[in-house]
Amino acid sequence: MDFTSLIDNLGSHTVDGLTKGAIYALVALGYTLVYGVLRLINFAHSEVFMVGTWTVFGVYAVFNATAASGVGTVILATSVALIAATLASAGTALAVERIAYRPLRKKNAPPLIFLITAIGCSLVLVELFGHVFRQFFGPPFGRALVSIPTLIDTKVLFTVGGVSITNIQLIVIFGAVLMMVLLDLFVNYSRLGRGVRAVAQDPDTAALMGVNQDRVIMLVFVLGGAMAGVAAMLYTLRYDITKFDIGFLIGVKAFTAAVLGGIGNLRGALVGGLLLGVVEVYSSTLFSSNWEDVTAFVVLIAVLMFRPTGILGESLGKARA
Amino acid sequence: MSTTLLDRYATARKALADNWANGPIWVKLPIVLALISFCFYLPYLNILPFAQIRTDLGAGGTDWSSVLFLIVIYMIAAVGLNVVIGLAGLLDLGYVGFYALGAYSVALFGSPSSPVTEAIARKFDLSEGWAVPFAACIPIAIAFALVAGVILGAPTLRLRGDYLAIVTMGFGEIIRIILRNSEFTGGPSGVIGIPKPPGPEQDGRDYFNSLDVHRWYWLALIVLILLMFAVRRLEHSRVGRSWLAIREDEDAAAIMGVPAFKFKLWAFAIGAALGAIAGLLFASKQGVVEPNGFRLNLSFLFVAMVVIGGSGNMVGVLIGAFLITYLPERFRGFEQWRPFAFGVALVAVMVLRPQGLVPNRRRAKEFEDRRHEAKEAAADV
Amino acid sequence: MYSLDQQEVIVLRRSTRFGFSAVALALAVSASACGTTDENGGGDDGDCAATIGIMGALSGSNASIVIPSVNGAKMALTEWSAENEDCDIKLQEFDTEGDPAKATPAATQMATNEDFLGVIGGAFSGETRATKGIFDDAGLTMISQSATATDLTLEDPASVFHRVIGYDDVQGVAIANYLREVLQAKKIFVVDDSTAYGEPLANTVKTELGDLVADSDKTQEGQTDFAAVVSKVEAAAPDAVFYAGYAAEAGPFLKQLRDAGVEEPFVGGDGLYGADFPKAAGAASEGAIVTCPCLPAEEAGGTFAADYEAEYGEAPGAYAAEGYDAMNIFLAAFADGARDREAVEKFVDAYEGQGLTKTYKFDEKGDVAEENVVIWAYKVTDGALVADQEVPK
Amino acid sequence: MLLQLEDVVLTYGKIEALHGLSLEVAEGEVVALIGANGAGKTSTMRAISGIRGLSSGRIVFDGVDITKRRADQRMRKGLCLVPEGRGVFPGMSVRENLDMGAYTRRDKAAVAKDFERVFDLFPRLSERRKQTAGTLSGGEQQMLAIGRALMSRPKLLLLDEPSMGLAPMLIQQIFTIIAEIAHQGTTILVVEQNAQQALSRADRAYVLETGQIVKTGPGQELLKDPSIREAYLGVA
Amino acid sequence: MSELSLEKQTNATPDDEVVLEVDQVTLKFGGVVALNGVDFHIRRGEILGLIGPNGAGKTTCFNAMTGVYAPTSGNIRFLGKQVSGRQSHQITRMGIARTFQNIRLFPEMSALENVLVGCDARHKTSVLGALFRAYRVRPKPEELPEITGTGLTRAQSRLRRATAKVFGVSRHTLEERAGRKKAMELLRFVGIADRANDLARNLPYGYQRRLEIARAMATEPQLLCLDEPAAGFNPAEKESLMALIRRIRDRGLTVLLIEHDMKLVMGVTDRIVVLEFGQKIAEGLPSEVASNPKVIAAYLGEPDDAASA
Repeated sequence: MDFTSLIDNLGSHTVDGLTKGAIYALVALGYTLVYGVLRLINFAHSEVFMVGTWTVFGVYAVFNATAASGVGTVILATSVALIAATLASAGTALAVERIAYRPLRKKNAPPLIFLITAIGCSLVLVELFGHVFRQFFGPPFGRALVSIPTLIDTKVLFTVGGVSITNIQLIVIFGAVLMMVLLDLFVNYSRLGRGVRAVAQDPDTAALMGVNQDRVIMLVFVLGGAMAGVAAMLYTLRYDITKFDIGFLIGVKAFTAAVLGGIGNLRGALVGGLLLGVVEVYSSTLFSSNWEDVTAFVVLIAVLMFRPTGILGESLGKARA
Repeated sequence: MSTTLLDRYATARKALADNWANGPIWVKLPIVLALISFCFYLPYLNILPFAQIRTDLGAGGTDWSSVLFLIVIYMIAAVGLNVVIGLAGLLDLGYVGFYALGAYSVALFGSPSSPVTEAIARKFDLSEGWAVPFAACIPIAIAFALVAGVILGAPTLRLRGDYLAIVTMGFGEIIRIILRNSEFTGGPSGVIGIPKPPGPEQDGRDYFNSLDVHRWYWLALIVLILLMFAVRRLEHSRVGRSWLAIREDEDAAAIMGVPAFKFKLWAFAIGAALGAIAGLLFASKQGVVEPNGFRLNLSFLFVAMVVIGGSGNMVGVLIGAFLITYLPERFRGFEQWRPFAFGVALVAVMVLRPQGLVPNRRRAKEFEDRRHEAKEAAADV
Repeated sequence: MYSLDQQEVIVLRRSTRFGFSAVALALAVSASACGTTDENGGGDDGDCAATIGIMGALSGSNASIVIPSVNGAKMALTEWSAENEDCDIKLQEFDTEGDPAKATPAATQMATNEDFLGVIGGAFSGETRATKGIFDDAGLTMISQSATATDLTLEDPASVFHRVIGYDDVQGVAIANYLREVLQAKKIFVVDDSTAYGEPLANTVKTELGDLVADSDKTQEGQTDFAAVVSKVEAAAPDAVFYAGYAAEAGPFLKQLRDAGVEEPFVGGDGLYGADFPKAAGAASEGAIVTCPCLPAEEAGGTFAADYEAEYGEAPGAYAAEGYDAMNIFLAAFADGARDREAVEKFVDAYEGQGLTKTYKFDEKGDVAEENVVIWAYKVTDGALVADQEVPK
Repeated sequence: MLLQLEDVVLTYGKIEALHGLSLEVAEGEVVALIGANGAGKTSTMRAISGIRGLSSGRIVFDGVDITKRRADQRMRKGLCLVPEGRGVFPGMSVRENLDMGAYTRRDKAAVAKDFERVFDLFPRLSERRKQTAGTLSGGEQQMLAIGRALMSRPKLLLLDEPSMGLAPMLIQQIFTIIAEIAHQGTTILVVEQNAQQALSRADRAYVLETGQIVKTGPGQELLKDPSIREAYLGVA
Repeated sequence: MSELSLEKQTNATPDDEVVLEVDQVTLKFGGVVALNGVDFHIRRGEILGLIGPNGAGKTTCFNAMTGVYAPTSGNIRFLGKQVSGRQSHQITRMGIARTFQNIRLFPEMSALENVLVGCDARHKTSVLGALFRAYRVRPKPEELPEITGTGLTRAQSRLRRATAKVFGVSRHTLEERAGRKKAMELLRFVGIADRANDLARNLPYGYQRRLEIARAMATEPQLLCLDEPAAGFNPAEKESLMALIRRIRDRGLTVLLIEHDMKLVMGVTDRIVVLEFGQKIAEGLPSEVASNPKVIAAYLGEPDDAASA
């Protein structure tokens, strides 16, 4: 137990935690959106994120962008990477829906079946990058960790009350919050977003109002996938790595964050993600990093004991209420 | 009607199941006995073409009896998880935690070199190399699992399905991490010197030794059969009926006088105990345990065994456990392609046959009806 | 609509038919049980034939640490077979995925098949711990290329077990010496990854360093965010950081360390040895030190490194040379006329000779004599591990 | 005929809820469908609106066979159901609920006009347009549900038990509004348990019993039918 | 109809003992008041009708009585014991059973099994008891296995009987056997024994309604609450249901009946309580209630002037 270390650097630990949690939060949105509308846990979402990180890596390789590249290349490469990762993740999410979920939805299968299918999908995606692609394209595909070039060097931007904030931390937190706000605005104020909420609240009545449920479900997967894509971009900026199985742990944590905040609730995902990130960094400081997962799950269980539907309660539809 | 292979399988399976259900006892009993004897004979199976199912034929193949043993261990675990998922309808993603508890119970109490026995021996001034005998480890393991099942279940069983899933998953991880990080469990290296079941000495070796693995397999098989018999008893009593009623409509069941919470807790505890027995046998045969052997994906694997086979149906669950353990061993030649193939197979089986390969009768009907309803509901152009 | 009676009759008739066919099947099965048996495995019993097993994680996320040693062993066999064409020695691979539960069936397979005269492996300590007893019971000699856990030989020795590398304690002492004497560090921060490899290694290093340890921390496998560890390192302001763990975590850790402005020397154990670590850490790995109880290929002399690269298209990875050496010891036994397990065991126990990486002579517990263990420090230079100096033991 | 149901059979699993139901609604009519609980009234509405598919039979709307259309497609054709228990979106504001009614419409100007119309019909909703629908009282929710349906400019408005759980005064009010809507030219099919109200307001009525039509006729006539009076009005 | 009421008067001499007391019960959901100071009681052996328009709070009242909701204020007492605060299954064991308005059977269980779940409420076998079946009892003569009609040969049955006599029978087996017997008897009582082995979901609608009643009766209640048991019935089915309700009362059960069909309510109940908008607006003999102007206004429909309003 290292209380002094935690208290002394509380500010910077909090910022570290928020940075970590911001990525959880973005990934958690995917779980929450799908759960809010379909009431099922899309366990393959973690791999949607993983595909995003590889896409960033691929774009950098195409632009031959490295730490030494000029400002122009860096800006171009990162913006293309952001768009490509968003598209790739959204596309992967959509493909999972079409190939694995839709046939089951048409058969009205119980949730447990979706879970197993999702685990199967995860495995397929993981193995694509971990093995299959390697057979065809060789390295860097495979099981080793892949380092992604650092295009933006970490610099301390400013220091507030002894807490120095780096450019990367700022980009990650700001980017995640921005995406959150955009998604929140979209869901709450656009016509399509209203359709999403309507299906989440009452699918039958939504259909009576002329909402095409299949299209809304596709939209939800695309939105969730896109958020995971952005998360992947921010992740690569912060950690500069990817790996075939990188999604698993983040997926578990993001899902935990979604439940913590109240699965189905967009703002809950943000709250849950940030809280989880901060809790993990605090606990890593107090004990050591090998206890952080225990802390995360204990916090989750404790929260669920007192608030069985998470901090903000569930329901995509009631996001505003 | 297009008679695809799948349809034909479904028809044939149903005909067989119906025949079986209606078969007289004088037919069923010899068949069951013959099947059981066949299972005992399996390690010696050596006549082509039947012997093709052995896993040790090709290059790089592995010992047939050892694979059989592992299959039966996973079958025990799957039968236990089936009580939780298939009978009581609770999604448990942390089942590996109980499996680990069983393994560590026998390791920590039974091994003379474990930190726990050493501490006890020091405290009570016992002789060097003292340890709890194997037989006494069994009740310890079961008790630990029961307690853990209740500790996990009591506060969390009131949660709704998906929340229960994540909480159990967290619980499984918590157990593994505690085992890994703690001094008293031997840390990441685990525990060695786990005791083996006692038995008469043969050819100068212990009865249960590392080379005559078929004896381990027989032992596990006997345990499996006993446990199946026990679970069957529960399933066909008021307990099974209550589980089923809870699964179908918990409120209505409660109003009919079923103490839903109590029975759910029992399901959890029984599942945990079976998982622990599987873990205990595994650890005893293995001789060593380490926390890495109890990762989350083993939990997913257990769930997949139950669901692929057809949750709620004992035979289905056995087949699920068999396929998932056996196929990767049999087709070791594919090496690196195995996980990918497994993923594809998982998706394919679930999409084509969501009720599982050998579904429970009721479940099969339910699926048929659900599909029927879905067809009606989706009045697509 | 049938009447009830009719229905019952039909059911009965059907079930009777079913019954008979089922009984017939059962009879057939039990009859076949008494039938002939067919000897499997076979293998020609010619004078000059044997099989050596090699087991380890050939698939799964840890395969990259194991496959080079398999390749090394294969090379040794190819070279030997070219000179002994009339002999049929096979190298049989067994994939364990690094999982002890999957390793035992493979081990039992080798142990119970008399064709196997030796085993190279296990590659990891966990699977070795789980299978050692099996091989011991069968009297099948093991030579591990990379299992370094101390307890394998010191606490729980098995007569058939040997290894061609120094164990963790030896390495730990050497690392402590390196930190203290070569780097002249006065304050050292020790981090381990809570694995069966990292934790004991870090513990040895900590014990050796004593007061010089400024602070220590633990991470875990799969971790990517090291913010908390980094700030602890910052707070401790050490002269050097030692990391006991694998490349997948060391990469991002080192990167985040450097990002935070910690520029002190970074030292890792043999878990980081191989091409993965510089790749994983990228530019941040420049100048990092990796120790390994393995002789640099160029020091080993001969053409091993070049041959390996020609054969497999990449520089020899971790333990490639150890795999080569282990195989050569078995081949030497065979050349010496050992044709059964007992003879092989006897030969290996008494073996003395110069291998690629060191001079071999096993002590009674199966370890290479401590004076023959060499530990080298490698420095990451331009994204590759370059031998820097031998570490004083 | 605006709407025709021919031999409609609807099943839940293996239970038939409707067996061979036929009815029709002409343009401009107010048709009531009465029957006891469980007689199949709600199932009929679900079949017409497309929430449930049919096992057999045919539904023709505005000259087009819509049997195989999804609910949202039927809605686009001008068929809008106010479901039993109102089915407002509880998490959305009044305004958003009304927006949902106009979900399929792109003509913004006309939609704006319809807002005015709905707020004219239901001044209470106008006062509460920012309030979340879940916090409205039962009567207000019913008004909102009807108003929302009107936002889609339906050719045929289906009302499933609009009086359910409402105080007598409110029931009066709701039926007055329904009469007003009909007066403005919308065709209405209403399912009602309050047979008195329904029959007295309807041009025609069908009596539904165990999934089949057992009687039909002008509302006032059925109101006087002794067997109806006994069974549904409780007056011997 | 007059005939029916005659029979009722002769038959129903309600004890004065109050079985259930609903005392000023108020129930709020958020801001919505579902029940507002509802107050009535049921005496042993009577058939009490609870009527009111849809949404008036009848089912909510049932739910409060069976432990699904806890009242916000007020008390519900059964045989003098507090009901609120207990869990549903405990209330069932106290002796209150109910059916559901929208049938809630266990659809994938057979009719017999559905009733058996109800029987289990009175069974004592625990989980361990079912597992080990070690608690053995000596069966009474009438509890011995039957010789005929068991599907076994006579010799087998005799053997079974003999072993039961000598070694006793586990309590589990005994209970299971008794449960089956009781369940079959109840199925016969409600008139659906011919489909005992069909899955509940495959039963015709009327059978499902009756099965619900049989299942509720299997818990051996003193008070049976029926929630719209005649919904969806045609007149002939309603007639036979009325007869069934009377026979249930004749078995000594007290019945609380929610029903819309006035003919049925008038025909079978001894007393009627009318709810509207969560409040009790009338209580009394059927004839009194039918002529109560408040009731007519709220429920039976306004006089003809409504059309002109």
